[in-house]
Amino acid sequence: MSRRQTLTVDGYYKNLKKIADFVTAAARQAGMDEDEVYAVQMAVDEACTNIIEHAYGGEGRGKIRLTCQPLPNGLQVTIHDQGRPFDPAKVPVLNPNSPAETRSPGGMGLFFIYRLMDRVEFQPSSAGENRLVLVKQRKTQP
Amino acid sequence: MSRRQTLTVDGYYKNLKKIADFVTAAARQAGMDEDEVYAVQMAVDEACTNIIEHAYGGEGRGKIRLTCQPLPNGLQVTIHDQGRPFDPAKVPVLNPNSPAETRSPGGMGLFFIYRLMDRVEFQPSSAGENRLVLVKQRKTQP
Amino acid sequence: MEVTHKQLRRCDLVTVSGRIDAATVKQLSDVLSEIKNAGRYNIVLNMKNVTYISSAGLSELIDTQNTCKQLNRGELVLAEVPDRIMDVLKLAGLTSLFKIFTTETEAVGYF
Amino acid sequence: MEVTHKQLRRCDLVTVSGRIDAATVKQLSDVLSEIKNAGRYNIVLNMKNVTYISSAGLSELIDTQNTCKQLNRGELVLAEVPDRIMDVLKLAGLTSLFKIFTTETEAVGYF
Ligand SMILES: Nc1ncnc2c1ncn2[C@@H]1O[C@H](COP(=O)(O)OP(=O)(O)O)[C@@H](O)[C@H]1O
Ligand SMILES: Nc1ncnc2c1ncn2[C@@H]1O[C@H](COP(=O)(O)OP(=O)(O)O)[C@@H](O)[C@H]1O
Repeated sequence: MSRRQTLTVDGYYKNLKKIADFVTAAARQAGMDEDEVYAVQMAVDEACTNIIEHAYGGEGRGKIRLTCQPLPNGLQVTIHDQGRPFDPAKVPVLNPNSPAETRSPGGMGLFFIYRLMDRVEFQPSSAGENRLVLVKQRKTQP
Repeated sequence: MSRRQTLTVDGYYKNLKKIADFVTAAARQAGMDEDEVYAVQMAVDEACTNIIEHAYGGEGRGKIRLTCQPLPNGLQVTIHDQGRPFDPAKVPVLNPNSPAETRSPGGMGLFFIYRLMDRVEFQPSSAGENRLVLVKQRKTQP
Repeated sequence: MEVTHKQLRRCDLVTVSGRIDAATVKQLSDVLSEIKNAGRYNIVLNMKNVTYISSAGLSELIDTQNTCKQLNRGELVLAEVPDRIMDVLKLAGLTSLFKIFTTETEAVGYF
Repeated sequence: MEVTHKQLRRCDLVTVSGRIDAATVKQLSDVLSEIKNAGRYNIVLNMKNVTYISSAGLSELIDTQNTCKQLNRGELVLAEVPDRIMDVLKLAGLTSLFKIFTTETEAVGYF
């Protein structure tokens, strides 16, 4: 099992690619199959997009720090930001069974995060650093 | 320089493929480049199609014999049949500059034979075997 | 990401490749807007070489479809959608919103 | 030789591969006749994998074009014509008779 890895980037959308490469490599090292790797990449991409867009209210307002920690049976990704605290209970998550023609825009990012990961914990902080803990379990042993 | 080769087939259109493979191989052995090989193949295909269609007046009425003879600077293909003798002077050959919309059908086969080969000699025979001598010169030394 | 665009007689063909995320989606939406602004609403999006699409990309597709379908003036259809991207469309319940064709030819031939 | 046929909304796509000679041209002309007999005269012929065409094949293309263009009811266009086959079309002075498209998509999108 490989070690904990950290990446810190400035909150620009153009860094989403770097973030994706970072978590993709970590998920592969943690023995995940390509479906699981893709799921982790997508959940993290959605979460970081939300941090830039909503927590910071735009690009270039703060940093995003990611920590990848292999677990005995999966991978934990923790994402830190210093933006506005966020309580997910207050926003409606997309219902994918609602007809696509009449959906209100938005809500899709959180839907994917919850749907793709096995554990999702927003830990807002009014003083300092928000944390989002994401855990993906492996289906198969590496 | 390789040797003289002969192929005899019954006059069926389905044997055109066999004929093409035979002259293609002979043209390659004679050191021709792929443009020249294609030219030989096409001229021979048109000539044999005409033998079946016009000299024999249909399929299954007689044989076609082909002889490939390497020359110092090219390849000679001689095609023999026992059908109706044919004098090419009596038929109009296609003018490729005439507008395609208003052309009368036919005449294209002979056009390609003359255009693609360096020497074309119909040697009709009222008693026995017609011969068609086709020569293609090589542009480059093998 | 790369986006190319070709105007055909009855539809516009847009080919997008690479990642469609919050950073790159603008490039795609610029091309789609240009087409819609020209009063053209029949669009084929070839996704053959798309490696990733986030909700930002999906939102752009939904918006474009809604704009195109307004007043029955047209439609956005998808072509050559990779399995991975198809899974994402299914997950989000979006497969009924788009006609999806296996080949680009069938997609263009639909209009 | 193989011939496949797909009916699209505005045109029919015919894909032919291998040798088009006096033996095989019937297979192609059967498919083309079926389309014309169905009253459909916009045809795309994809020649990508054609290795050889003789005057028998060219005559079939000319005949089909003439039938299609009658009364302005349609047109035969060619797609993905290999260099070798293009040389033959040029030699016979036929390149002005057919619109020739680099890609199948453009050919289908022409109708
Ligand atoms: N990290 C965050 N900080 C603050 N607000 C957030 C955060 N993530 C999501 N939100 C809020 O939740 C809503 C739903 O998010 P999401 O499902 O990603 O859809 P979208 O971002 O397209 O609106 C957002 O509109 C925003 O109000
Ligand atoms: N080997 C042959 N024997 C008899 N007649 C021939 C032969 N080759 C060609 N012809 C005659 O020459 C005409 C032109 O031949 P060609 O240019 O191949 O066109 P097509 O065969 O399509 O009519 C034929 O219609 C036929 O009358």
